[in-house]
Amino acid sequence: MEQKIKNMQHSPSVGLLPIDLERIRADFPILDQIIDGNQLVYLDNAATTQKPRVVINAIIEYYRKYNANIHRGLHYLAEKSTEMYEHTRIHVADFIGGVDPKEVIFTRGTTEAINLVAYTWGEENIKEGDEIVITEMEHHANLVPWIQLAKKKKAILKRIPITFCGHLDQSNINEIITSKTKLLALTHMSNVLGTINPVAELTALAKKHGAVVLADGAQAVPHLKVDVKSLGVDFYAFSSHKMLGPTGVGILYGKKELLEAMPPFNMGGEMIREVSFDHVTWAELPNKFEGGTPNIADVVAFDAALHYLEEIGMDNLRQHEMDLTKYAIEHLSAIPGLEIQGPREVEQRGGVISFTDNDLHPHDISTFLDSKGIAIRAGHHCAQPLMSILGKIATARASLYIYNNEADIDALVKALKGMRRYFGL
Amino acid sequence: MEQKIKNMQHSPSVGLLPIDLERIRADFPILDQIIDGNQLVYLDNAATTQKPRVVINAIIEYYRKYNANIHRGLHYLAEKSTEMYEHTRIHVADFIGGVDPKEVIFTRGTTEAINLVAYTWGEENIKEGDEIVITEMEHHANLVPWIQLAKKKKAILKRIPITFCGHLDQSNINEIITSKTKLLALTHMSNVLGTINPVAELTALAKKHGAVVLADGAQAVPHLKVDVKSLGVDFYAFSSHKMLGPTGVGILYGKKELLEAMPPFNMGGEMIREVSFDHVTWAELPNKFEGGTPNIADVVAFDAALHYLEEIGMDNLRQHEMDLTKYAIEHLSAIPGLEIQGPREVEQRGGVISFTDNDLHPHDISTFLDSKGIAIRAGHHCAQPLMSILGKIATARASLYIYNNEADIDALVKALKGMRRYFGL
Amino acid sequence: MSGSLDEMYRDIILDHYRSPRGHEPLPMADFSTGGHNPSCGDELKLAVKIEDDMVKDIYIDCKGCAISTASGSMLAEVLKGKSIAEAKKIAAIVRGMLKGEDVEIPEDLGDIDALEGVKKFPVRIKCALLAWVTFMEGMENYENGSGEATTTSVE
Amino acid sequence: MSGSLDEMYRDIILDHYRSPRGHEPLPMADFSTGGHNPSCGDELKLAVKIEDDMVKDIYIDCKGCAISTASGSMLAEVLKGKSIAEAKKIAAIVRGMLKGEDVEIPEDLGDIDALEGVKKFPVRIKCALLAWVTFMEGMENYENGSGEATTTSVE
Ligand SMILES: Cc1ncc(COP(=O)(O)O)c(C=O)c1O
Ligand SMILES: Cc1ncc(COP(=O)(O)O)c(C=O)c1O
Repeated sequence: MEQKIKNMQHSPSVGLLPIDLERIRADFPILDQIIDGNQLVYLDNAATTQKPRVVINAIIEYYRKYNANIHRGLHYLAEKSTEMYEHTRIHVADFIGGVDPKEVIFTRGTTEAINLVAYTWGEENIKEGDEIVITEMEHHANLVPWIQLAKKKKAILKRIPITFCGHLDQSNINEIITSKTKLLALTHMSNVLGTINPVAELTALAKKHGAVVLADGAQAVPHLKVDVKSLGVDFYAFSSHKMLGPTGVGILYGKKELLEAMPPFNMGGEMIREVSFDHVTWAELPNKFEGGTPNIADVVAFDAALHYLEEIGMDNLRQHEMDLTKYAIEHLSAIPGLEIQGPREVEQRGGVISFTDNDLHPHDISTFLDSKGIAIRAGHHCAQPLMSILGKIATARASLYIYNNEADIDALVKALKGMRRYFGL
Repeated sequence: MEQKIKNMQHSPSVGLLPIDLERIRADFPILDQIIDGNQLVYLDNAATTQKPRVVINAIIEYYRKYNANIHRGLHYLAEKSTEMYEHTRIHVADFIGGVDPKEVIFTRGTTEAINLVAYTWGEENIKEGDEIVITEMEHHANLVPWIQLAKKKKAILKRIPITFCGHLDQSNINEIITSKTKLLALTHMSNVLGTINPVAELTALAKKHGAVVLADGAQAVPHLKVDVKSLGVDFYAFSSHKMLGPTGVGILYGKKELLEAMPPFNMGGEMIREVSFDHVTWAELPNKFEGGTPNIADVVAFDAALHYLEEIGMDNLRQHEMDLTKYAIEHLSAIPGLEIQGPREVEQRGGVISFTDNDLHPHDISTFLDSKGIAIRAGHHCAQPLMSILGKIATARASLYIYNNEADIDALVKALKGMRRYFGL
Repeated sequence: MSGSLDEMYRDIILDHYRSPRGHEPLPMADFSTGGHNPSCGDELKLAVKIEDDMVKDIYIDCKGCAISTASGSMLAEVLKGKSIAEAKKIAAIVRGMLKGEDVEIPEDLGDIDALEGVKKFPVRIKCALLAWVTFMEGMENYENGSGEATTTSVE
Repeated sequence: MSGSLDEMYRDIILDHYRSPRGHEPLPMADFSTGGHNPSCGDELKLAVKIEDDMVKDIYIDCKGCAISTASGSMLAEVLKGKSIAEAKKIAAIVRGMLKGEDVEIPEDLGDIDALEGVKKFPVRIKCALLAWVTFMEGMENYENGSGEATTTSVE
């Protein structure tokens, strides 16, 4: 640990940043873990991120001082917890560019947020012959709901292909996005290639044809400053657990007019206005989409994660990740037999670095790295169709976040060099 | 606090129990709260319960030592967190009577669990003219999904009425549950009346007619020893947050044959087997119903809640609540102007005590009690149709759990006596 | 709780609650309407007699909590005898005040500023609002010539 | 990780991985079948030549990790020359062993007990299983007279 921090201080690329990486690392208790004699090197951030002490403490504090069910209570704890829960909503609305808090719906995660749209807006608006446009780099969460909806409604699923460099291939875009397009569903940042997609541009095109646009921001909001209004999208989904917050919390942003016109999703308490045995009317936004007791404690604690990110500054975070991604790509590229997926230019990508070895299966890579305390992910990353397009059965993926440093990359690179020797290659 | 514990020790009804109430209370940090100069008296347990230190600590420990995304990871943290997550599933399966862990699906709560069944089993199996039987005492969570499904499918919603004493009125049961019944959806314990319904008996009748049975166990599992197999139900739903566990976790138990035949619900990562752009196959149980990153930390911590309840013993817990409910009903009944809903016999009810004042609105009661540090709930308790049947616009509701003692009841009774004076009645 | 009990249940409020004004039936009303607060179950009936562009008389009956009952009673007391224009202005002011807008309560409105204590109890604000928004909506319908009784809801 | 690296990647495993047996094409196979592990992407082709109720020859090609490749290679080595009955018995034993059942590996199975190290890595067990369950299913189809090639999946 000591050693690593020293390395950091000597590193010009990161040392120039207005962030104090040593202090940041100290905020994450798990990073001190020794696993089988190795210091943990956590490079599986695209799967989920670690939590700073302030987030963990917010959960503790909530349960120790404020826990109650929200919205209907007329007692102190219920008032406090409602206020805290709604405070996070306001904070989220602000964090994604200053939308109306009524447009912020809490879900379990990105997956539920997208399914909510499919089950409500999709169910009512997609008709036979309509076209749904997705991209070839979608995560299953932004793919399977649309495949199934298209099948059910006899709609047509069209896709924007990718180039060899891992960008969206827009050469035939005007044949793909047309007046038949009812929905464009695309990821803001790929969880396999790291590619940052031109969401604003494609949204403008889709809007010209009157389509609705949903962007999957699971990998974008944690790493980029996102302003959903300037993107112009109708729906935007992301997950707390990928941005320092607790598991079990996701966000669906939706434009008010659309949300108001949609039928509700999970039905039960809090989302109704009046119920008789033969007629039900719905509550106003956002309650209409939050039936049942929500994940109150974790929504409350997510506020602390947003604060933490704001304190660092999303621009500083992005700069740090660009520097580190550049460093990583440079050093990984120098390893014989290793192939890196996705764009090379760090301006066009995030810190998700998928790679393969000519001879070794990603699972063996991952198991080997694990024996050195290095956590990466290996597999199809919930993007099976993309794997076949890349011609890979799987990839290994190292993914960065704000607390990673050059020492982490050095450890990865060193281990990968030793790996081929271990397997006798 | 001191004072209260002393009272407890002098109380014969509770003093005889094999539980150490003083120790139990000390396990719940929030109970020490002083609110506006008053010691917190928490009697809103039917809304949500407080959390013992072991549950809070389990969350902390998870985030400090094990946090990772589950199922696909090949590194130490991912293996550990998967193991812990799946361990809770095995524990839940055991807790509800020893079912196959594959039959245990994690959801956000009871509401989502019931909606899952409505969106999947209901969508595929309810046809025009079919009958869905519910009871007049259902929570909106076990009512609105069926009202809407019946409307959509042109099915018929029939209801089992309640008697004046708050029991299900079975006098015409053979006209209500018939060969046309496709689904019987009923609550195991009412969250307004406290009534414990004869689920096994009604399930047997419904099964004779080939119907599927779903029981809402949100208020039952926390307070009674429940064995879903001996109840004979097909589906059973409950929430972690009402039984000492974290918010954001619910359970759907479902019989394997049914779950296997059902289409999936939230679609995305982890719930698929193979995905191509035009075809998707589903993962095996239980993954098929857990698309996306689940609420990992809180599922892991729910295990600690189950352990805690097991250590107390569900029979001891039930005995304590019966004693305390008896004590409460006795003392509340003696207050002039107060009317108590639901059965009188504690063997037939749980510790949910709804009451009204002839002259005061439940909201004024609740606000007044709050000024004395006493947390109860007032309103329709997400059971609007039941309110109209009771002829009430709302009720006040005090609800008990394992950490409540006679001092809590004494404080409630004393405050209620002062209340009428305050309002000049 | 956020405010002290006596801040909300001021003596004036309790007085209106115990002996609500405007309880005399108004058989020849020019319009009658209803209000409803689904989350509380509160229900309110309102009838208004208009003469020479004046609110000649008001009947109000609230099946609700102390706050909504008192608020309705105050409405009956204050608006009776006012011109339609004045009555509408006052209702708008009270609604604004309860919603936390920056409005000033004219001195001559008597008891109404007692409702300000409710603002400290966010969950109860809709109770205080019910009568006022029901009146405003009823009046609007009346002026638009729609004679139908509607139900106004607050949430 | 739950076990040490060398426990899984024993020398025998690495040897089978680097030079897998059963790689010679088998044009006159009596049945051929495929295996698939969707969560890993691993894919396996298997062809078997039967003569006089004996597993005369085996072709196996695995596009997968070291474990699934080595496991398939071991299968080819061990089952070649065995009677159908024996081969089926051995495959069932290996499957049972990997699934944590209480089975004993006969001594004469040579390298196969090297697969036991995989049990300490729960996520990798299905890699080791793939070849064996694919063989079992293929054989069953062959014996039932269904000549069609199927795909066996492990999850
Ligand atoms: C009987 C009953 N059913 C269902 C629910 C809904 O549970 P949840 O809000 O945890 O989804 C509740 C609790 O509010 C309940 O009391
Ligand atoms: C691009 C992308 N979309 C969607 C998801 C799904 O998010 P969650 O599992 O939090 O629902 C993920 C993460 O796994 C992702 O990377």
